[in-house]
Amino acid sequence: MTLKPILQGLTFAVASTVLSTAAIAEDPIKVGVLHSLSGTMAISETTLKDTVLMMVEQQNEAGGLLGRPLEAVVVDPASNWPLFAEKARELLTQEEVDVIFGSWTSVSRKSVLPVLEELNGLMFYPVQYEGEESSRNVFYTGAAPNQQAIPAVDYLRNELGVERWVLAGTDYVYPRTTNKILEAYLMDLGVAEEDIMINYTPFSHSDWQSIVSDIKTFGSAGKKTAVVSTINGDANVPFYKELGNQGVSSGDIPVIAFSVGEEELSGFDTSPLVGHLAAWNYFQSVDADANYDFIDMWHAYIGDEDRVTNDPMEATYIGFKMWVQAVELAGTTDVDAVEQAMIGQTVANLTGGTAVMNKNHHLSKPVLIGEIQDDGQFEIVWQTAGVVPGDAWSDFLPGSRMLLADWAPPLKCGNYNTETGTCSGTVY
Amino acid sequence: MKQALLMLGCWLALWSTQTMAETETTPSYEDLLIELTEANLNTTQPILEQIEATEHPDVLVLFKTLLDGNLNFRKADQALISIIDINGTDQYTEFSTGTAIDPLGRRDVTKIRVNNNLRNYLTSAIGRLQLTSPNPELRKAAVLSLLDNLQPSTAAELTRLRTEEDNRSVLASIDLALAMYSAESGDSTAAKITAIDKLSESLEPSARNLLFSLERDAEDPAVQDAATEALKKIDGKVTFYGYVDQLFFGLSLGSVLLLAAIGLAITFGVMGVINMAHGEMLMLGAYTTYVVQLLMPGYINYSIWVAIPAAFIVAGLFGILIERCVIRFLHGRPLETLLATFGISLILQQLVRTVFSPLNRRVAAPDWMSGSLEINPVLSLTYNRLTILIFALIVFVALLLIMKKTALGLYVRAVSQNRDMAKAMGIKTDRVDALTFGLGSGIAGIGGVALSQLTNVGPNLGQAYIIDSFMVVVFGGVGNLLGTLVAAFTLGIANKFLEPITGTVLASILVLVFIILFIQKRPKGLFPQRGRASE
Amino acid sequence: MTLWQTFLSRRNSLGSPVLPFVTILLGLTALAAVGNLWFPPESALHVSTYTITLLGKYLSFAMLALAVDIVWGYCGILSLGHGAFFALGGYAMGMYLMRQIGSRGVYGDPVLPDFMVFLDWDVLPWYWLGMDQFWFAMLMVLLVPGLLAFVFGWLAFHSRVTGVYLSIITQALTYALMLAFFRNEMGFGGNNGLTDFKDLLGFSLQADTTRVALLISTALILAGLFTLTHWVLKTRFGKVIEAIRDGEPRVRFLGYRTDRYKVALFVYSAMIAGIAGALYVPQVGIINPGEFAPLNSIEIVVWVAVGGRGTLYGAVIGALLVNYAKTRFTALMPDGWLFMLGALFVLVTLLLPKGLAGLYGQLSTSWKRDQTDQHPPNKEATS
Amino acid sequence: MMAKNSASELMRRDQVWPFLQPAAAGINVDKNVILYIEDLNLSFDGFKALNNLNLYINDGELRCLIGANGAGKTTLMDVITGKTQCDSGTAYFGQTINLLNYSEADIAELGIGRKFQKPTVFEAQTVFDNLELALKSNKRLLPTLLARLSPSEIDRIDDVLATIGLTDMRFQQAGALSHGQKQWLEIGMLLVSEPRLLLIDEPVAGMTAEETERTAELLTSLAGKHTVVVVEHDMEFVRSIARTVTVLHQGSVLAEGSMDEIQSNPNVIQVYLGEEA
Repeated sequence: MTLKPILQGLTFAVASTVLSTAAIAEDPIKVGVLHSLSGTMAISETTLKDTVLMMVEQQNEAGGLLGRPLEAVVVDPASNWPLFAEKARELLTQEEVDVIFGSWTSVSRKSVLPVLEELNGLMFYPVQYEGEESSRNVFYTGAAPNQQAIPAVDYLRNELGVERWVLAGTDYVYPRTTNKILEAYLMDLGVAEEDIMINYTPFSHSDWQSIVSDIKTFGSAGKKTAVVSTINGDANVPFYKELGNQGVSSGDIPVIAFSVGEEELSGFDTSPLVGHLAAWNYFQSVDADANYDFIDMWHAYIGDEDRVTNDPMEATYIGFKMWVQAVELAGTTDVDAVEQAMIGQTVANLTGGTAVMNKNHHLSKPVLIGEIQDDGQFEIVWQTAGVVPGDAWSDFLPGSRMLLADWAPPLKCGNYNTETGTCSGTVY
Repeated sequence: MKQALLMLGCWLALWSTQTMAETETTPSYEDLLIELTEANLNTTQPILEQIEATEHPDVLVLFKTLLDGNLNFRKADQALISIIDINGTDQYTEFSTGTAIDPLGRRDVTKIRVNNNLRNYLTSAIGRLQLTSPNPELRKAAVLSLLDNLQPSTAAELTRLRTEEDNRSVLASIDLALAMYSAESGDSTAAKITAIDKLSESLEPSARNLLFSLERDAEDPAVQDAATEALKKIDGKVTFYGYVDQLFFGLSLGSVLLLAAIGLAITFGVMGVINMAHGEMLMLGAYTTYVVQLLMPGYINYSIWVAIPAAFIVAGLFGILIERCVIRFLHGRPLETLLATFGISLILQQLVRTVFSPLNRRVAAPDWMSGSLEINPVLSLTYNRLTILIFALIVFVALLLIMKKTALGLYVRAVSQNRDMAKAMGIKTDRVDALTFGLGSGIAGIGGVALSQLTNVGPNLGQAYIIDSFMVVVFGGVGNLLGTLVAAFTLGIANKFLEPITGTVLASILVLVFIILFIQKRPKGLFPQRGRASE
Repeated sequence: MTLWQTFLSRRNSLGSPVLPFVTILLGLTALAAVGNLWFPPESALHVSTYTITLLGKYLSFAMLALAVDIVWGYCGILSLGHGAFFALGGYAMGMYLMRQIGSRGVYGDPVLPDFMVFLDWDVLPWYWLGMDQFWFAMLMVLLVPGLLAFVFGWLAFHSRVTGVYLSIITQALTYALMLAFFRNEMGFGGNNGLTDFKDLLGFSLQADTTRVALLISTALILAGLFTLTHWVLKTRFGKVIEAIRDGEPRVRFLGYRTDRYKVALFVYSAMIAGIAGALYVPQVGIINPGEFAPLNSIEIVVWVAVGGRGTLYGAVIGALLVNYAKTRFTALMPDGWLFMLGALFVLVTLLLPKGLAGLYGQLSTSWKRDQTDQHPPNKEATS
Repeated sequence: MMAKNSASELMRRDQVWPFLQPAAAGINVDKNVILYIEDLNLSFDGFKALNNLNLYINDGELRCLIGANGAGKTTLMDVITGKTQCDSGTAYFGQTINLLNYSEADIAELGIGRKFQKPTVFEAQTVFDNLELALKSNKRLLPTLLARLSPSEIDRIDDVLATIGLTDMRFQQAGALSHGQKQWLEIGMLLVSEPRLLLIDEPVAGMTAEETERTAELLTSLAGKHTVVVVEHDMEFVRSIARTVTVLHQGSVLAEGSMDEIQSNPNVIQVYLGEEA
């Protein structure tokens, strides 16, 4: 690695600014990009901004859409949640974009949601999340808990014989929900309460000594123990570093993470972590031609051979492709038409299969389990036989067991209560 | 002695593959290699076991290559290829012949994958194959790996080995294994109880687990009682070591706080500049570490020694630049420095984001900083934390010496106490200001080097520590270096002792509330500057 | 004498800035309202709803800046924790709005907000009781920040914590609150905070009329608070406050219990911040613990500094200007706006120590001097 | 401020609880002594600023305190006005009021006014405002908020303005005044607050000879109705106003008497005047 990518970064930053503001001829279709470029989430979201810009560029090279060029409009919500709502409104009313690709954290999505529903916008949300939501105006191309957490636990139980569980997460809604679902799931499977340890830490937690030591103690009770980690973002690096230093090897206590991908791993030396796991719908190491093409395209676009790809990028890719197909099918960018056209769209995913958009606005995707390698990549050690349809409302939570999302006619409801037969909650 | 262990190893290996060898004709080593390329993760282990049984001379190398994840095969002809990364370039070697070949495309080779189960198997197989090694550590590890699966035959073997072993540490682990065996399946109650007594001396988790199961399941109540007794004894020790552990964690957190805050103790404490860009000085130090590593690939173990002075210089120069360009115009307006330095911190963050990208950068740890110093099975101190603790103290002492013993230190103290007087005495206050700020920033840069070993090296690194740094300096007493030291360790230890009781978040909140209340009681911190002049 | 009579008697001394300020503020707000509601979107005079919500947000921030300026500009108390009072006011309003959702939530529970259903809570925590009443929630908007400011201020000012020590512990205060509100167990929605509001006093928050009404209310309240604050600072109380800024020990030797004055002012300022928060929440649609972040509080101080502390209108102008710049920059140059913002802060501190208001002051005095130089009245007598 | 009183003190039946006593219940000067300073001790980091200091000031007296730098003059004033807590000793204002139990504001309200060594006026406010702030009035929160100047108060301020010669500058910012004028303004602030006891620290530093003379006149005229304690280095000035002079040295009283007595006191000559003589 040299200084070249850094220089390219500089020029790119300038170029993208110009690109986003310069008007392209003949009434372009506008694509809003709502990802934080500064603040705490910039670390994750900038890559997705670049991915969308790359897809837009590629689509324009292929002749645009409906005979019109695409134009990306980039704004910076700066990791500030109320700003997400404001910027979404700006994109929809001032810039009049036809679609938005954006958000990473749940709270940013929740913040944008009322604006989307009020202004009837369309957003693609590319990150794995806690579920318990299905909005008419949002397509969720990341994993729902049943596409990540549940298969991961099954893998640990069946393949590694894990009997004792540490559910460690950052204290916010995604880990809370996932852990609730997992707890219910494990209890159903007959795991005793004392064999489950739940631990929450604040955002950006950096001192993991005590917790890792607790995990070690918990794991030395004679039963095979695993950690299911929903630790978020930048707390992971110190967590993994501490694991490595305290000698928690994957052989003793494997850690399976739902928020750690290639990009997070590229921030540190993974050699002490070889064998720890992650569950995603995509890994860069997938051996498939579509994947290799995508990686080549990405490297060519970003100008840096060392940049990795990850699951939310694949989700963005799938979402973008589907949106293009849906617009072509509908013959318009009108949100209502596109929304209906989206349902049932299929796109070849990067893992060699096909992604399908379901009636609940969630995708059917395969689930992959990978082990961390010393080069910061994942080795795929297990994957589901077919695709798993994303479940908007978890079957393991008492409050949402009876809820169903179905945006196709005749139901057209995001949370249909199958017991009372009503479409409860928000109806705008 | 070594031969004996080797025999044990081979015997174990044979024992595990016995069932297969009986029924089938043994395939050749080469056939097995082909089979290996066709296997999936679930069918790999039996093949590996067969390979181990062939006792082919290449098995050890094969297993090591496989364990390191470097074993691939060419899709065209299923020939095994090892791909080894040497200083950033992949070197392709045909495994069977050992000859180097031209690099192949990503799509032409497939990696032979291993998972945790296979990795466990490979590690133990390599251990068995390596039992000839004179390394007593390996012998000890072999014995310890037997603890969870003690058979009468194993016990007999171990008893025999015991007579030949001369290493005390290995001997102790054999004794432990034997004690565990007789505690579980001894001839008499008395023998069992004697063995349990022996176990009560051990902190090994396996021994403790055995005692748990004895306490619960043993038929003889006397044995149960003995197990309870022994557990009590062990628990007492475990609790004690738990406290030692917590103390160490606290000291370690304290040392991190100290490193983060000590630069601020100069710029804020001595100069009175509310330096919101202090966190970014830490960040610059961390990024300097990263760049130094980039510039000297392959010398990770030494780069850190280059990084420390480099970080000091880089952050120090930035500090001097900031002082010369901005802060010197704001003398006597401490609160305005807050605004200006806040602006600077935004600029520096975005600068790093533009130049290095917003992604975290990978800073490798030198080998000598990874791993831990194992004092006993329940207490081990990680080397990186130990190093940082010692490092923090060295930096502190060095800074103290600079402030107390050098001319610069004297000038700094003179200027901070009475600027006009110092000026009148011919001290170049301008230069002293710049140097002081540079010193504080440079020290922060050194702190950043240490932080790069613990946490994310990214644009937000500084923000994560700025608040803590201010708390430490204010709690200790502005302008007092010793106060900063005491405050950092007090807060670190308090945090770590609260954490198990209240949880992480509440512990932080309680510490903050404590600081707020403490400042009410002593409005000038732990070590206030006293006298009429300070009013 | 009643307060009102005093107020009236002081009307003459209200001085110049109030009337122009209130006129311009209310005039512009009225224009925006008319532009939004009466002119169709095609019209050149149309003001978009986006602009309306943006203006509403700016004005809430302006009110917050006013609150900080009152304590910092007039009394020298540099609070780096005013975001806490703002957020507490916001949470009180947010709780009211949450309770208004009723059974329209995702899970359809008539009483419990969604996040509680989801955390398996059975009953509403006691501190949520009564928040479904508008008057009670509004009382809390004032009382909660006020009470916190009172307790904190009483402790801090009574023990004479001043200067940077005070600034840092206010920062600790807001930081501790942030950590606390991030905790899901606290019952304030954790990281997600409170969102998905439906209506306020029965009016849908999605309706343009409601938004305009909120903007107008914000403008009116800001104008009112501006006038009230201006009056307060003109009374002898205000003179004592300014005297405390310039020499607190001296004021004590004059027989004033300065700690009580500071506590009173701090509480007043915290309440204004609380009101600002309460107005902010329905206009942006979300309140979450991020508002407690210490950096936010520092930013407020920066607005005041940019506008010019010690002048009420300066604080307001600073808040409007910096936030407008942020909005423009984040859209125009998403990758580089922090450079601009950072540079702005540095330059303002270096070149305009008294902020923009100070610049105006300098210009106008130099202009006046030019005028007087031409007609020197009694030059001999004064020298 | 009651921290020193233990619980048993609170239970004593022979006295009213201190916090129930009206603060300014009037100063008992039956013995014609307004200020009793007894056995006062105070040390900063080992340096004894006050060392068993005993001092009595009569009601209506004009007393000058002199002493070398570090003799404890300003520290004594700090203790009397509540700025500094002493280590041991008592300071009674009249017969009944132990000043050590009160805060600065309480002490000011009791009727002790102070002028500082360095003139400290409120520079951002006008001369008039400075005087208004100092006015003897109810200084609680709400009354201050609603306060309006009564005609008699305005007259009072005007009188004082005339006395200190700043009538023309009443609406000028205090920061724009000359050093001497600031001294005067501060004296004026003392006057409008109508204290029983005035503690004046170096009133003529930085004044012209003419101004000094006027100050001397003013202070002499104040004595009688008020009690005045002046700390001054300017021996000429002290000689011109003093009836009784107290010499402080290393935190305790070295000598006391008329100027002539002091000047002939061998101890004083040795440690203080000796240097000049």
